[in-house]
Amino acid sequence: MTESNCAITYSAKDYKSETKPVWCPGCGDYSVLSSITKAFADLNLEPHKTSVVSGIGCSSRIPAYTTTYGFHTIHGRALVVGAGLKLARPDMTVLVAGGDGDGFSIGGNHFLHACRRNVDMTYVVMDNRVYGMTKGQPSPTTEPDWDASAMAPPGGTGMTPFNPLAIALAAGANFVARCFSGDPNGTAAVIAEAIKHPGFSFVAVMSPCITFREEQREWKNVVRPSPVDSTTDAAQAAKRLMTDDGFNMGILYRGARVPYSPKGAGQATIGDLEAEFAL
Amino acid sequence: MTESNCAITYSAKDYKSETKPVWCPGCGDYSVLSSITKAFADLNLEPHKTSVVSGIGCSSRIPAYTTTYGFHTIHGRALVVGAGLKLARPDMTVLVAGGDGDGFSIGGNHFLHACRRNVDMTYVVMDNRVYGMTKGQPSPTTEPDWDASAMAPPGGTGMTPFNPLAIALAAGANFVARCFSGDPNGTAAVIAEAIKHPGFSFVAVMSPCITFREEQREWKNVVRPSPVDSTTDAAQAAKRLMTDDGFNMGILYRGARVPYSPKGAGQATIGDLEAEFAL
Amino acid sequence: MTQNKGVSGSVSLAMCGSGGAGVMTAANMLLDAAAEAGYYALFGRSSGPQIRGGEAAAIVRLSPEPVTSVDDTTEILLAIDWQNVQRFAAELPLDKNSVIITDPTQGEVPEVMAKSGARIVELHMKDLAKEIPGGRPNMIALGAVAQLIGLSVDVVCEVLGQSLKKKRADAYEASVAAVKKGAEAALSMGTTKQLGKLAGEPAKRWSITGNEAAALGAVRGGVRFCAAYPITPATEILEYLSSALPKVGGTFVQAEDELASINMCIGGSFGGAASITATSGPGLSLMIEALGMATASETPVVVVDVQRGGPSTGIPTKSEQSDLNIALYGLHGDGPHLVVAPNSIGDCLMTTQWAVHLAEMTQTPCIVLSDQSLGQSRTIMPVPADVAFVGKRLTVTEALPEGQVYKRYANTASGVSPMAIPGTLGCQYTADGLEHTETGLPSSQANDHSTQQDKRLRKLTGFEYGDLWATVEGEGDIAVMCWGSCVGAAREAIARAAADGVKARLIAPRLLYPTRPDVMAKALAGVKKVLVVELSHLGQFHRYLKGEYDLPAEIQQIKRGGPLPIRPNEIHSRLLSMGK
Amino acid sequence: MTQNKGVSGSVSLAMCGSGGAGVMTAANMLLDAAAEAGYYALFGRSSGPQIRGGEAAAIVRLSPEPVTSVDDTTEILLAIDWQNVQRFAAELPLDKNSVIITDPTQGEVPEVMAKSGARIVELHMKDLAKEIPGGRPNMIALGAVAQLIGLSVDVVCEVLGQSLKKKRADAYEASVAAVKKGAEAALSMGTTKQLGKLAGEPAKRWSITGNEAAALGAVRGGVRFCAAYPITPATEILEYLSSALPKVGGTFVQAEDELASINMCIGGSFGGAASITATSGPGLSLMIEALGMATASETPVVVVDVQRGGPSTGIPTKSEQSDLNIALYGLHGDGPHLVVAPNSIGDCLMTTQWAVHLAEMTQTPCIVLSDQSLGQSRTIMPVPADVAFVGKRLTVTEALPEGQVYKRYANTASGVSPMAIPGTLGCQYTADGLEHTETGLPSSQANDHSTQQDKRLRKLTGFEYGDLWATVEGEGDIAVMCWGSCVGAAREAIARAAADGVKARLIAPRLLYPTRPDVMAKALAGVKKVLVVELSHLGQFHRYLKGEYDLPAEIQQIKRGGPLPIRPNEIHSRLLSMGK
Ligand SMILES: Cc1ncc(C[n+]2csc(CCOP(=O)(O)OP(=O)(O)O)c2C)c(N)n1
Ligand SMILES: Cc1ncc(C[n+]2csc(CCOP(=O)(O)OP(=O)(O)O)c2C)c(N)n1
Ligand code: SF4
Ligand code: SF4
Ligand SMILES: [Mg+2]
Ligand SMILES: [Mg+2]
Repeated sequence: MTESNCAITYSAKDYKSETKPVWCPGCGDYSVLSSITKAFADLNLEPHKTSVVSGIGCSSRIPAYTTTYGFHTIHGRALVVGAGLKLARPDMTVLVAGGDGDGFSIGGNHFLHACRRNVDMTYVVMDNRVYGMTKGQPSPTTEPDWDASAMAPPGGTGMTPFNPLAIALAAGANFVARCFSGDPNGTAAVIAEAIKHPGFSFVAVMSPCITFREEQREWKNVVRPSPVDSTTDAAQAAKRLMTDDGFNMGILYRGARVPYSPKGAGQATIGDLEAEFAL
Repeated sequence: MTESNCAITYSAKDYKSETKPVWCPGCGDYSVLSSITKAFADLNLEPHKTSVVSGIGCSSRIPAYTTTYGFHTIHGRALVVGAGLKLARPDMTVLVAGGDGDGFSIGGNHFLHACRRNVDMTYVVMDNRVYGMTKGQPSPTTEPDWDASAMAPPGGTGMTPFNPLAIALAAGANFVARCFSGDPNGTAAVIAEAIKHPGFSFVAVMSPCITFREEQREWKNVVRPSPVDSTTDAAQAAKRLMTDDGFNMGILYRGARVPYSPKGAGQATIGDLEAEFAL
Repeated sequence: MTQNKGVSGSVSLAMCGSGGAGVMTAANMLLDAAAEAGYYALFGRSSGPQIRGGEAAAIVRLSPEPVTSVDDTTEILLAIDWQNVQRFAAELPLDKNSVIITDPTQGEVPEVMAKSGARIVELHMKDLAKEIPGGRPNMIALGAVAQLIGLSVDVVCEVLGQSLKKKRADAYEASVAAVKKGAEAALSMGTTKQLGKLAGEPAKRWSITGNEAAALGAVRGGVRFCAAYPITPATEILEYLSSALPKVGGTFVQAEDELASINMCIGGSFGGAASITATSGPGLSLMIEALGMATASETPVVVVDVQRGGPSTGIPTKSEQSDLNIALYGLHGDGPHLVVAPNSIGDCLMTTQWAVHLAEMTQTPCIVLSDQSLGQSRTIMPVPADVAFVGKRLTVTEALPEGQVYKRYANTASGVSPMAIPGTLGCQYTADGLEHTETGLPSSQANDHSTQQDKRLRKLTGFEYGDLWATVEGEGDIAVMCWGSCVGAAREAIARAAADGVKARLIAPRLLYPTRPDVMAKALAGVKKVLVVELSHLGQFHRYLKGEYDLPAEIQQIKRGGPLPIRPNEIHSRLLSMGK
Repeated sequence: MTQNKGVSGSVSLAMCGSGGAGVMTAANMLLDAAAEAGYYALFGRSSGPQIRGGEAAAIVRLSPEPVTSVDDTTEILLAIDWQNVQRFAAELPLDKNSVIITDPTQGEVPEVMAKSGARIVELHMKDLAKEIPGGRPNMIALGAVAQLIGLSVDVVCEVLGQSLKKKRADAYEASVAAVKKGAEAALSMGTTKQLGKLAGEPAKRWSITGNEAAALGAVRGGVRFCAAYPITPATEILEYLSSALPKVGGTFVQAEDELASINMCIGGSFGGAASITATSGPGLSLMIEALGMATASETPVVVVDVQRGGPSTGIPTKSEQSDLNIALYGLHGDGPHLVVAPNSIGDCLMTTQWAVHLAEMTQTPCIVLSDQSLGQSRTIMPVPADVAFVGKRLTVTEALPEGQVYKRYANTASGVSPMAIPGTLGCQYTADGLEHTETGLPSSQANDHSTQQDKRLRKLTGFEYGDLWATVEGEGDIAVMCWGSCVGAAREAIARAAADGVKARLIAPRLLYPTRPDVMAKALAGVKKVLVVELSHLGQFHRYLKGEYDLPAEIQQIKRGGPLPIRPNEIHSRLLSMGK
C-alpha cells in the first residue's frame, strides 16, 4: 500500500503477514488469527495505526503473523506493555493477545489491574486450558481432574478452575465476552465490537490445543451462543457468570465507565519547570 | 511457658510481644493486632505452632508484634510464603497479614491464586485504602476522587476502586468476610471463624490510616453489621457484593471446597528412585 | 566540573530532638536563611523507626563555596531534647572541637556522645521559650545556631517573615522574639567555628534535592512518559514527575507494581515516547526480566535506582552503594546495556538527562545509579549548566519503496538500526525478545544470534561518550577511584592531601557500562597506586574495576557497607599513608 | 573424577528428517542397543521452530569408555529426508572424513552440507522399507547405522523385541526385517569409523538426563519441597520432582509464576523442609528479589537454573553459559550467596545434591547453574558415587531457659546461627529481610548492619568445601580454565594436546561463589598462561576470574555466545599454539 488521498478499504488478508505460524496443524489459534484480521478489516483499521502486543506462549506468537506493528514481549506482561503503548500513543489501536497461562497465571495481576484501570484497548485470550508452549501443564483454567500432564498429579490438581470472565467483571471490566475459535465469524464480530468499545474490553476465546488437549476437539459440540442477552447490569452479570458452565458464548456484559487517559495537555516549557528551583 | 502435660490456656496478651509497634498513635492496626491475638486466644492456639506471615507496609510489620513464629517477607509475597509454609508444614496454623497495597496491588496475582488454590490458611488485610508506609499514595481500594497525595493527579485517579471481596469470590475463595478495626471484638470473632474454616479464608479489615487518610476516622459512623446473613450461595454472594457499598460487615460468604494439600504420603527410598535409571 | 578545594569556611551542624520538637522546621528555616544570605549548602535528614513523627536529626553543612560532601565531624550538635537521640550517634561524629548544645531540663547528653570530648554548652530552650507567649524551643535553637555560626539573625527573621508573616502573624512575632532570644543567649557560649564570608555578591543558585534533580533532568532529556510504583527513597522522583509530566504534555501512571511500571515504560517507548521509571533495589530486582527484553528488543528506557541499604528490604531509609552488581550484571544472558551514576546531588540532573540521551541514541536501556544520600538530600548549588542533551532516536520516517522489507534490526555499521515508530506507514514490524533475524523474525540460528549480539554490543562500545564518561581531576601517581556519592568526599580529601604535599588524582567514572578501556588507560597513565573507595561491604566497585580494567598492581581499598557515609578524613589519612 | 582420555573408540553420528519420519524413535533404539551392548553414550536432540513435530535431528556419540563431550565432527550423518535439515548444518559439523547417508528419492544433500567434502552414500530407505509390509524407512536407517559402526544387529533386534514384541507383534516383525535389510544394504557402503571394542564385561551403568540427574540429586540431598513454574529447558526437573517427591513424602506445587514458586520454597524452607525450584534465565530474573530475602533472612533454598540462550526470551531451546553474571551478581545490595555448577550431565546429580547440602549447612540460597546441553541431553554413564551429602541445618530443638531470649541471628564464630524450626517451643522469632539485630528486630544502625553483613559472608567464606570446589586435573604451565558444560571438551582437548606433547592442566571451579583465593592460588601455582573457555558472548567467566582472582598475566580466551557448543578441536588447536 502507498499513502494516497482516496480511502483504502482493507480486507482480512491485508492484515496477515507472510510468516508461517509455528502452530501445530489444527491448532485453534489459526482461526483466532483469522478472526482478529477479519475484525480489523471490518473496522477498516490502518495496519500502521494498529498494534498487536503479546506475551509468551504458542498463542502469543500471533503478532508476527499480522501486518500491524507488533510486540512479542515476555511471559505475562503483554497487558502492561500494551497499556504503556496506548497511554503514550492514544492514537494507536491496541489489541493485546495471548494464552490462558500468560494471561491468568503469570499475568493475573496485570489482568486484574487492566480491568480496573480501563485503558482503551482490547484483550483477546486464546484459552486452551493448558500451557501449550511448554508441552502441556495445567493452567488456571484447566479442569480439576485433568491429569494427562507430566506435571499434574494422578487424578489432576483438584483445583477448581478460574472463571476469567467472572474475575474480569469483579475487577471492574466493562466489556466481557466469550467466543469459540470454531466460529471465526462470530468471534470476529465480537472482537470488532470489543475494539469499538471505549475502555478495556476482554474477549476470552476458547481455542483448542489439539496436541495436548485432543479432547477439546469436542468443544464444537458443546458450545452455545449465549442463551441470554448481554446485560449492562454488573450484579446480574456476576450472578450469571458464577453459575455459568463456561460454554455460553457472546458478549456477556457491557458497562459504561470512562476510559483512563492520563496524558497531560500542558504546554509548560522546561524553563517554567526550572524556575521552581531557582533561589 | 514450659511444656507440661496439663493443658495451657492462653490469653490474648500471651500472643503480644514486647516489641513496640512503629505505628502512628491512633493507627487502626493496633486494634487489628488485638483482634488477631484475641482470636488466637479464643482458639487457644499454641504460639509455637502458629505463624504470622506478612509482606511490606505499615500493617505488614505485625509479625514481630506477636509471640508466634513470624516472617516479615517482601512486598506482595506474603501469601505465597505463607502457602509454602502451610504446604510443607500442615501442622502449623498459618495466618497471613498485610495491607491493601501489599495484597491487592503488587500482590494481586497471589491473592487471585490463593483464592483458587485454597490452601488452609487465613488472610487478614488491613485495608486503609492507601500506601501508608511510603507516605500516602493511592492503592487499588482508594476512592477515585482522593487526591491528597503527591502522586495522585488533581481530582484523583478517577479509577473505580477494587472490591477485593467480589474478586476473592470470583476467584473461588470460600470464606469471605469484612470487618472494621473499630470493632475489635467482632473482628476477633470473625478471624477466629476464619482460622477454623478449612481452606483459604479472607478477612478484609477496614483499618484507618489516621496519618494519610484522616477522614477515615469517620468510618466508625458509617460501617454497619451485615444486614443479611452470610450465604453459602456463591452467585447470591456475588450479586450482593457487586452492589454492596463497602460498609457491610460480617462473614459474607462461606463455601465448602476441599482444601488443597499435595503433601505425599509415599514411603519410597532413594534406592527405589535410583533403580529407575539403572540399566 | 570545577574542583572544589578544602571548603574551609564551611560549618557542619545537626539539630535533633523527638517528634514534635520542630527540629525540621528550624533546620529548614536555617537553610532558607543561608540561601537568602548567599551560601551554599547540603541538607540531609535522619529519623527513627517510627512511620511518622519520632526522633529526627537534621544534618546541615553550610558553606560560602559549593559543597558536595559531608565533613568529617559535626561541629555543632544541638538537641532540643535527647529522647532516643543516641540512635543518631554514629551518624553525627563528634570530636574535641565539637560543641554540644543541650537543654539541661531535657535530659543528659548521652554517654556515647559526651565521651567524644566535645564541649558541652547549656541552653535552656524550653524555659526561654516559655518566656515568650507562643514561643517554641526550636526557634530559640534556630536563633542560637545562627548567632553562633555568624549567620545574620536579621536574615533569619526575614525568612521567618516570608513564610509566616502573612498567614500567621502571631506565630511570626513569637518566632522572631524566640530567635532573637536564642541569639542573645548564644553570645555567652564562647566561639565556635564561623561560617566563612562570601567572596562577593551572592551568586545565582538553585535549591534542589537529588531526586528532584534527577526528575528534572529526565524531563530536560525529553522524557514524556513515566509509569512507576512508589518506594523509598525514590518516591520523590515519581512525585515530581507525576505533577511535572502532565504540564509538558506527558503521561504519568502509577502502576500496580514494578513489573508493570517497567513494562509500561517499554510499551510507551515502543510507541515513541522517551520513558523513565524510578525505584530502589527491591524494585530494580523485579525489573530485571523486562530490562533484558528492552535490551534484546532494542527499546530504550531509563531506570533510576536510588540505592538504599541492602540486601533485600535492608535499610530502606539509608544509603549504600551496593546495587552496582545488579545494575551491571543483573540481566540473564549476555545483555549489554548502559549504566551511569551521578556523583553529586546536583549532578543527578545532568547525569539523568545524559542517560535519556544515551538510551535514546543507542536504543538501549540505561540504569542510573543514584543513592539515598544524593536523592533525599537537598543542596543549595550553582545553577546547573544548560547542557543540550535531548534524547533523539534514529527513526525511519518514510515508507520504503514497494517490495523492500523494513529491517528493524538491520546490521548497520554503528549497530544502531533505524526504528519505525508505530504509525509510520509501511514499516510495520514485530519487536521481539526472542533472538531474531534482521527483520525481527524469531531465529535460533547461531549466525543470527552472533550478528545481533555483536550489533547490540557495538552500539554501546562504538558510541562517542566524550568527556562525560568520568570525572578525572588532578595529577600524581596515586589515583583515588570511586563513584557516585563518594566522589564529593574523595575530592575534598584530595584537596587536603595536596595541601599536605601528597598529590593524588581523582578518577570517578560516570559511565559505568560499557567500559572504556582506552580512555581509562589514559586516565591511569602514570598511576602507581590506586585507592578504591566505596560504600559496599563486598567491594563491588573494586571487583568491577579489577575485572573490567587493567589496574596498576598496588591497590588499596576503603570499603564498607552503609549507612554511614565515607568522610573526607578517612580518605585523606589513607592518602597520606600511601603517599609516604 | 577419573580423567577421560582421548575417547578414541567413539563414534559420533546424527540422524535427521522431517516430522513424522521417526528419527527420534530410531535414534532411541540405537541408544538402547548401545546401552544393552555395554557402551557409554551422549544423546542430544535439536528441532525446528514448530511447536510440535517439524524437522528434528538426533545427535549421538557412542563410546566404549565414558564420554562427557561432543566430538569435533559428525562422523555419520543420516537423513531420512532433507526437508529443512540445512537448518541444522551449523550443529552438525562435517568434514572430509564424514559420511553422509542420503535417500536420493528424498531430495538433494543441501549445498551447505555437501560442500564439507564428506563422502556421500546413497541408501534407498523409502524404497527398501516399501519392500517390507509395514516396514518404515527409519528402521532401515537404524539397521544401516548399526551395521556401519559395528554395533551388533542382533542386539538392536533384541531391543526392538523388548519394546515392541509384546504390544505390537506385527510392528516388531516388520521392524526387525527392516533393520536387517538396512544392515545388509550397509555392507556395500565402504568402511566408516567403527565403535571401539569394549574392554571387558559391560560395567554397571545408568541412563539419565542432566535434568533427571539434578532432580534426583536434589531428593538425595534431602529436598522434600518444590514449588515451580514450567519453563524450557528446565521443565523435566519439575516433571521428575512432581512425581518423585510425593513418593518420598514430599510436596510438589505448580505455582502461578516464578515469584510464587521461589517464595513458596522460602516458606517451605522456613518451615523446615529443604526446598528447591528449577527455572531458566527469564524465571531466574523474576526470583532475584526473593533470593535477596532468602539471603538476608538466612533461609536456605536451592534454585537450579538450566541456562538457555539469552538475553530475554533469547533462544529457549538451545544452550549458553550466559547466566553466570546474574547468578553471581544479580542481587541488589551486598547479598553473598552460593553458586555452583555441574560440569557434566552425570555431575548434575552430585552437584545438585551438594548444593542442597551447602544451602542447608550455611542457611543461604544456592544457585545451581546447569544448561540446556547438560539438562536435556541423555547420557549412558558409570553408576554415580553414593556421596553422603544430605542437607543438615543447625537447629535449636529445645526451649531456652526461662528469661533467655532466642537469638535467631546470633553472631556466632562460624556465622551460622542455630535456627528454630516453627513448632519448636519457646523459640518463636520473626524472620526478616529488613536488616536486624541478633534477635531479628529491625535495625538501621550501622553496627547491626555490619555485624550481620560480616556474619552472612563469614558463613560462606569460612565453610570447609573440600576438594569438590573445583575439578583440577593434570600439570603443565598452561591452564585451561572453564566451567559447566565446557569442561568435557576441555578435558578431551587437554588429553589430545598431551599426546602432542603440550602439557596443560584443567581448572574448572564447581563452586563459583564464594570464591576460594587460597586454593585457587595453589591450583594455579606454576601456571604461566591461562586459556579461559566459555560459551558467553561477553566473556562473563573471564571477567569473573579476573575480578575475583589473581591470574597470571598472559590470558587467552575462547568465548562466544551459544548455541553451538565449543568442541575439543578448538581448544586443542589453541593449546598447541599456546604451547609453542
Ligand atoms: C518468566 C517465564 N516463565 C516461564 C516461561 C515458559 N513459558 C513459555 S510459554 C508458557 C506457558 C504458555 O501457556 P499459554 O499462555 O496458555 O499459551 P499457549 O502456549 O497455551 O498458547 C510458559 C510457562 C517463560 N517463557 N518465561
Ligand atoms: C518491591 C517493592 N516495591 C515497593 C516497595 C515500597 N513499599 C513499601 S510498603 C509499600 C506500600 C504499603 O501499602 P500497604 O500494603 O497498603 O500497607 P500500609 O502501609 O498502608 O499498611 C510500598 C509501595 C517495596 N518495599 N518493595
Ligand atoms: S501445542 Fe497446542 S496450543 Fe500450541 S500450537 Fe500446538 S495445538 Fe496450538
Ligand atoms: S502511616 Fe497510616 S497506616 Fe502507617 S502507621 Fe501511620 S496511621 Fe498506620
Ligand atoms: Mg494455553
Ligand atoms: Mg494500606
